[in-house]
Amino acid sequence: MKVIIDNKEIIANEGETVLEAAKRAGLKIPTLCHHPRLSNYGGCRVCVVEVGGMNRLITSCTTPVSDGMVVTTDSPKIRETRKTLLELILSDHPNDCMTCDKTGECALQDLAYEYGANVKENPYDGAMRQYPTEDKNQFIIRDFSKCILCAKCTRVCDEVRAVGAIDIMKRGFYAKVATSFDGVLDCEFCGNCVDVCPVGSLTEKLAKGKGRTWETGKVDTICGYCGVGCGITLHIKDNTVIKVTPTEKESVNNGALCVKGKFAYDFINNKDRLTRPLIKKDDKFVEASWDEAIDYTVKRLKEIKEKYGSNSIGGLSSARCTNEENYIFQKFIRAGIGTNNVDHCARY
Amino acid sequence: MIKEIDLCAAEGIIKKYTDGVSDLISVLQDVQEAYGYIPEPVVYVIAEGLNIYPSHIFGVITFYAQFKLKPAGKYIVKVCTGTACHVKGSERISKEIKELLKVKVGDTTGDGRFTFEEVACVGACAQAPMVIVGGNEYGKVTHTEAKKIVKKYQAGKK
Amino acid sequence: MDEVEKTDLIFVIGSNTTEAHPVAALGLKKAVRYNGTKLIVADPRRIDLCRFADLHLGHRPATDVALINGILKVIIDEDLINKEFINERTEGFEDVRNLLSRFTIDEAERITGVPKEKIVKAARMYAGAKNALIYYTMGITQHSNGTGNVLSLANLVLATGKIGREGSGLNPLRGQNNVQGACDAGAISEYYPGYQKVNDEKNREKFERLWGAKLSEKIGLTATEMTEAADAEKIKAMYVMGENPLISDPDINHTRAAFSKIEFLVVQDIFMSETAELAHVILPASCFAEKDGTFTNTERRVQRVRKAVEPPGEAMEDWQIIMKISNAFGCKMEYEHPSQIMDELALSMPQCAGISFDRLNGLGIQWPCPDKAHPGTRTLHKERFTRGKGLFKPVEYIPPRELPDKEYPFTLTTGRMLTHYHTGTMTRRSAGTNEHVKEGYVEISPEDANRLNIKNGEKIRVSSRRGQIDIKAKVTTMVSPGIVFIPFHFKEAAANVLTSRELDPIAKIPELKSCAVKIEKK
Amino acid sequence: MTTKPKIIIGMGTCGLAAGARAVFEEAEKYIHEKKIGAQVIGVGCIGMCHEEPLLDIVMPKRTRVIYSRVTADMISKIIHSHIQKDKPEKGHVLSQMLPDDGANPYPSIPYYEEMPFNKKQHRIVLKNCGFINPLSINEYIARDGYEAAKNVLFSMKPEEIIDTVKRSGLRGRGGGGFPTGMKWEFCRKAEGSPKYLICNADEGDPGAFMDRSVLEGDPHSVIEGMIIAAYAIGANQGYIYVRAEYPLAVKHLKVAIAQAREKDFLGKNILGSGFDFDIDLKQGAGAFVCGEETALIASIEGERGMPRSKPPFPANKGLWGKPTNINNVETFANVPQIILKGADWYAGFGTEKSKGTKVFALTGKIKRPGLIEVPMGIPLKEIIFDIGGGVADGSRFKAVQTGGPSGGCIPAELIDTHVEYESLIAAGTMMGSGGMVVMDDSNCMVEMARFFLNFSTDESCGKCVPCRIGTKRLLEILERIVAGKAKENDLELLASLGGTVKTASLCGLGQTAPNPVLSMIRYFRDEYVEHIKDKSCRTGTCQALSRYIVNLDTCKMCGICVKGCPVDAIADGTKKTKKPALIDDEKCIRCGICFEKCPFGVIYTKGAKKAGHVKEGLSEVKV
Repeated sequence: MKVIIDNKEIIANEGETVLEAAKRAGLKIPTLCHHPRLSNYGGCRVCVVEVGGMNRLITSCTTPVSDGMVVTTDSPKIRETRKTLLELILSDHPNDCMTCDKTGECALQDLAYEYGANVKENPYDGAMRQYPTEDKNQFIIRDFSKCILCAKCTRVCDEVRAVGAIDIMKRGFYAKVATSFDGVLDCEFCGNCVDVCPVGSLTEKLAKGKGRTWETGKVDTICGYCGVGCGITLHIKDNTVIKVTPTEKESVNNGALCVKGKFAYDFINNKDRLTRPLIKKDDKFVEASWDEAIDYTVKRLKEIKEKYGSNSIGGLSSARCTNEENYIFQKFIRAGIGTNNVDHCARY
Repeated sequence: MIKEIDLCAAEGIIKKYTDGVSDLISVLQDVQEAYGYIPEPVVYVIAEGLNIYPSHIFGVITFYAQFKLKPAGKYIVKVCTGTACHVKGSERISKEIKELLKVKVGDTTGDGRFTFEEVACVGACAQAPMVIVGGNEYGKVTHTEAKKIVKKYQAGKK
Repeated sequence: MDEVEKTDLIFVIGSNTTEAHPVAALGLKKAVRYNGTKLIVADPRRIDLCRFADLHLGHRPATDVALINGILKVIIDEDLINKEFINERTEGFEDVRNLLSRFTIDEAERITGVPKEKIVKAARMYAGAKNALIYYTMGITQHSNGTGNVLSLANLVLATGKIGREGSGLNPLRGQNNVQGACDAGAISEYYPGYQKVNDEKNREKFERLWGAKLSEKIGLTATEMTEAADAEKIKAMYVMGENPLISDPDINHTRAAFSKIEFLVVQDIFMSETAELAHVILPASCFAEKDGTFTNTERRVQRVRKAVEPPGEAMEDWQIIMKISNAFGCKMEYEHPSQIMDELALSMPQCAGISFDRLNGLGIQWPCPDKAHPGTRTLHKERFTRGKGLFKPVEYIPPRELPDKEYPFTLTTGRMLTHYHTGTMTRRSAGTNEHVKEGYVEISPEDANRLNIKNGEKIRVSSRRGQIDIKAKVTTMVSPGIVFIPFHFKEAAANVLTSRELDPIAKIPELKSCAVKIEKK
Repeated sequence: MTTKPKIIIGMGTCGLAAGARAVFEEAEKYIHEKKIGAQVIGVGCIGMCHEEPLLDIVMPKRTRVIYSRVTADMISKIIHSHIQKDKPEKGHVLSQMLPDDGANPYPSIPYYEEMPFNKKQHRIVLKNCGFINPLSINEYIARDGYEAAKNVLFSMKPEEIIDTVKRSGLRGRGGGGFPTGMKWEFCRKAEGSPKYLICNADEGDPGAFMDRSVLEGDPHSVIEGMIIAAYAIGANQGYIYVRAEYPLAVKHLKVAIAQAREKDFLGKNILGSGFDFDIDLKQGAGAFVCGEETALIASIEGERGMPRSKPPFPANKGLWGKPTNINNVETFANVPQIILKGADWYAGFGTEKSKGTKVFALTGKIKRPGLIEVPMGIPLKEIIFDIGGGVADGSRFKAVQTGGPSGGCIPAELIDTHVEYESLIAAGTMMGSGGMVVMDDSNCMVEMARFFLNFSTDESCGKCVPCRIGTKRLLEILERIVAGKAKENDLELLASLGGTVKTASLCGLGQTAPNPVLSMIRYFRDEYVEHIKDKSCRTGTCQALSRYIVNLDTCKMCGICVKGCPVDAIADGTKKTKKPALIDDEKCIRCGICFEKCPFGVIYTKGAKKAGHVKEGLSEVKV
């Protein structure tokens, strides 16, 4: 079917929303509560657009396209409405961007900037929700005063994870994201709620104060835990992994991770990492240079091969190493040592 | 005085229902009827029985004004604050009763006898302003009359 | 894994998917909740997936063959088999039919403890679904009769023709990130890269040419056999890269004794693991974030791993260490980058002939990928099986080697939990996860706990014929009476002190999922 | 039917509130004790709430006589005279009904139908309310009940029903006014099965009780309407979503559904027609927003009652994602009559675009509050002055609020407005579900707007930003205006923010929440300006903007107010001074303590005029 968005004729698909059609056509419509992998919500209203023949503004994220629809995504009325909506949100928001970990990657901050929302003299200033921050769990800091109730976290927890650790409690102005009986978060800690939170309401405890988004390098790689092979992005500052997020690119995990992939990364920086080769002398490990260690190893292996034959030597490779490392490891054992005694722990 | 919550009643209620989550509100209503409120342990029994997240049940309980998480008093004092009652001075009645019982809206008196509630229209607007005490409706009451009615219950005469 | 969206029924057996493969489990849950896909879960424990299941078969540990045979028996008796498929694409069905003619569903009920109505229901559901997927993991393989377990599942799949098209099939979920890749790349004793048998002369010639070296004709020892050989002082030296058998091996007291006998042990690892402590040389290695390369996931998808940070101190990337040793040993290796290793791997392994680093962006490539233009393969066995026709192999139920008795009255089963990974080397050294779940536990049913007067959280002693551990009790309905469960990640209360070394005679996989233990108050 | 005398008592919620239960018990006790062969029957509300409790007596072959404001101690006298002597007790009698079936009227008792309250009414929906025992399906059947259902099941095609309803011009009585026939047609044509039918009995408008009265007084008419609708759209399962705050309605519905099942009007293969339909009762749990149809659906599904975006509309994707039709109680109650008497008959009432009748709950500052049913198009004036008798003596009619917290007010100058969907919208309000709250000159229009916004803010589900935060901010602005702390541009802010909340909110609650304030600003701008600029409330309602004045004539000089005043602004007023209390307005901080403490109610408030005006006196002699 054909729709006209901002004077552009677009071939839209049946069942597609105005937002999706516009996005495919390269048009940008701001959103806060929309997430392509979650059900449509229509709560934040900043994606409002005008549709020919309708008085009211409609939300592009929830409205399906219909044939011949004429849509305007930007007009003074739309901009004014979006600005008012943003000012309403900001009137109940701490606006402490100076110290907020989300600064630089906060959707609210970006939109407030884009629409010139009045933060200093917000005409709508009034009562604010005062809820204590919950940071008693191991992984996630939950600052409810920053929550914009977009319900992405509750939706991801239910729709994607089927865990349902959190839902919205109460209603109206004082509605709040809560666990049952509003206690400390105790869940699988997949961290998906943090990944989808558009503002600084949910942040990674481990990453707090470790670096601003513009200071960090981002490297896409594959998670090193189970066999699913989730795509992850490592956030790097000063040669340190400070945060892990699911990759935004196409991946087998579609933006999901588990507690291990998301949070169990700081073993990388653990002080107990082995940093120098060690040789055992008199039952004690002594630091050695690489040359010493390699020479010693090769010497001993050669001696044993001489003395007992190739098949007295075995190699255990690893399911945690790369294909390339496994390949050359078994190649070394088979072609170098001369035995097929090479295996890994596939069996357990 | 912490009473052990008997979960049998809750289990019995859940057994009557078969549609899962769409029975949740009915189950909660029955539970509240049976226990006078919704005890926390019962929420987990419902979660198990209907296969719903406890957080969702909590969300539902706190969404609807009807549900209570604390035991209610022997008498529930309701002041209607619908429009008709409002224009006839229900605000004053509410204030006076709150002072008399020394409670806030939704609270129960220390002796556990009275719970005070404001309700949005009981639909008896022609009798405005309305007060309901212990299920008995009193229409066209003034604030002094309303206080007298509550005092009567306090004295145990009704 | 997106296949789950195209199936009508999922049968999960021996896989606590939510905890071992959390992200894979998301697809299952989504299919069940939003597509109306049916779910059957067979597991001795009431695992998380049961919340979504239409049917839970809580069979006793190590009775999988009896359960599957029971299901197959019903399918045959009720004539729910796929005759066309059996005729055209398989052979040996009669052998299975004959075997099962002597088996009854009552026997299945008696052995498994699953009511026969449930077995019948499972059979009808599975056979009745247009498309059905089976997922299994170590719960199937880690038994003394693990091969039999897999074969019986294969029989079920073949008899109903539920394989070889999208939305149907038999899928193992790999426990560790690169088990698939390690196997593919030849880190298994009996195969060269690409599952080419080492005792096949043509293969050996090919690899001798490729590597320019004389190769052994003898099939090598598997990991567990190497431990045995070390104990028998036949293995004198070992080079262990990134493994920690002193936690992951069954009966680790025995493993420790065996490893202590090794004359020269080299361990290449990122931490001082329990195994490293026994080593003579330790080589500091790198973790996944510190190197380039590829991992192959459980669906044979080769994906790119990218270096993000430098290894700490003087630690080196594993491939560089191996190269150093190999070159010093006289086996020349001249790679400047892992991509060159991949190019050689592609040469050696026809399944990956078309794969190279420059093609591995985004989702990677699922092998087989025979040439540079090939997009990769999602579903195996579409038109034919690797060996031509699918072969039925009758499997009889064999009880586990060690059954509970008077002295050791409980069946212990082991496995993974969500927060920790394998031997805990990484997750127990990450602040968040280690703080979150600090110690191991033994799951015990409320009935048993009551009987033994054990309180939730109480430290108790679990012992088997091989050793004993002290561990916190977790009283839960997850397990049925008579069964206890311990996750194996915790060295302080290592489950594998208790497990037995009984091996599956074919796959050489140890029986980690079932042994007899006793429980005492401390 | 019966030859026994009948004593009929109005036992609707309002009757009970007025004391009908005691009357009922006393009547039963009395006839039992005196062994009088009479039957005592409780019926629903007849509408004349201002005369409650009502007790009617029907003697065999005589007209039905109505007694008003009956108390228990009057029972013996009334029954003794009327039943035992066949002489209506003149002291309490209100009226008698027009004779039918050759009944013999009593001399010199006015006819009920000719009373001013009833004269301009026409009862279609309420035809049975107050006349039948709602707990008896037989009484319903005796008055043509379930005839329409039988007709459609055996002799009409669904399309014909839809056509009839379309031609009747019936529009949704829940407030929106969408043509009912069209709504049914959408659902009938929607793809998907099963289909569901829902009766919205979540009458949440505070100040309305039309649906309650119908459900309490004539539940079968709603069930019958639903059967017809279900057959028309092709639904086999229906739900009635009723407020839990209406326990009597719930009880009567339960009984009625059970009776209908027993008589084969509900269930499988109804009356052998091959059509299956059953109804389940779902009780609301105290959330106004659940009157919004998508929130209502969410609530039935066991969710938090949070509205969902439309489109898709419930006709296509409703309950559990299936095509669903939702109508309110009054809409359904009209349907059997339309089927029985025809579309043309129904369309004969009302105006071009608003057909039939409408039930209103007439309340507030009115002489004769009650439940009324009038033909569409009737001038507002006739409702308020002819039917309702105008406002109380000594006060002036100021405005009437229709549509509750979603509607607006109509000021005295627009009293000639005709009651129909379009003209009410043109006047800045809406038909609404039928609440009509009359306000007189003692009601402050800023305070009223604050009241409605307070309600809407409380009831906002919190899903969308404009409603969650916007209504809260509107409320805060009004709160500061009534507290005398207004900012200069608050009026503009109210207008602009109100506009955004209306256009950008997700559901009807938010989209209409600013209506009361916007319409009150439109008609009573002066009052707002006075509050903001002059810091004065002309009605004395807003405490902070009022002067506290002691009535010198009635002050008892008890000294309580003097003691209570935290700033010592009250002089004299004690037995010692022997002078009435005197409030120094300069010192007064408007805390209201004296007003509240005065045991004799001699302190009252009056709008503070501009500064300087105050000097005229610290106390007044006369009101």
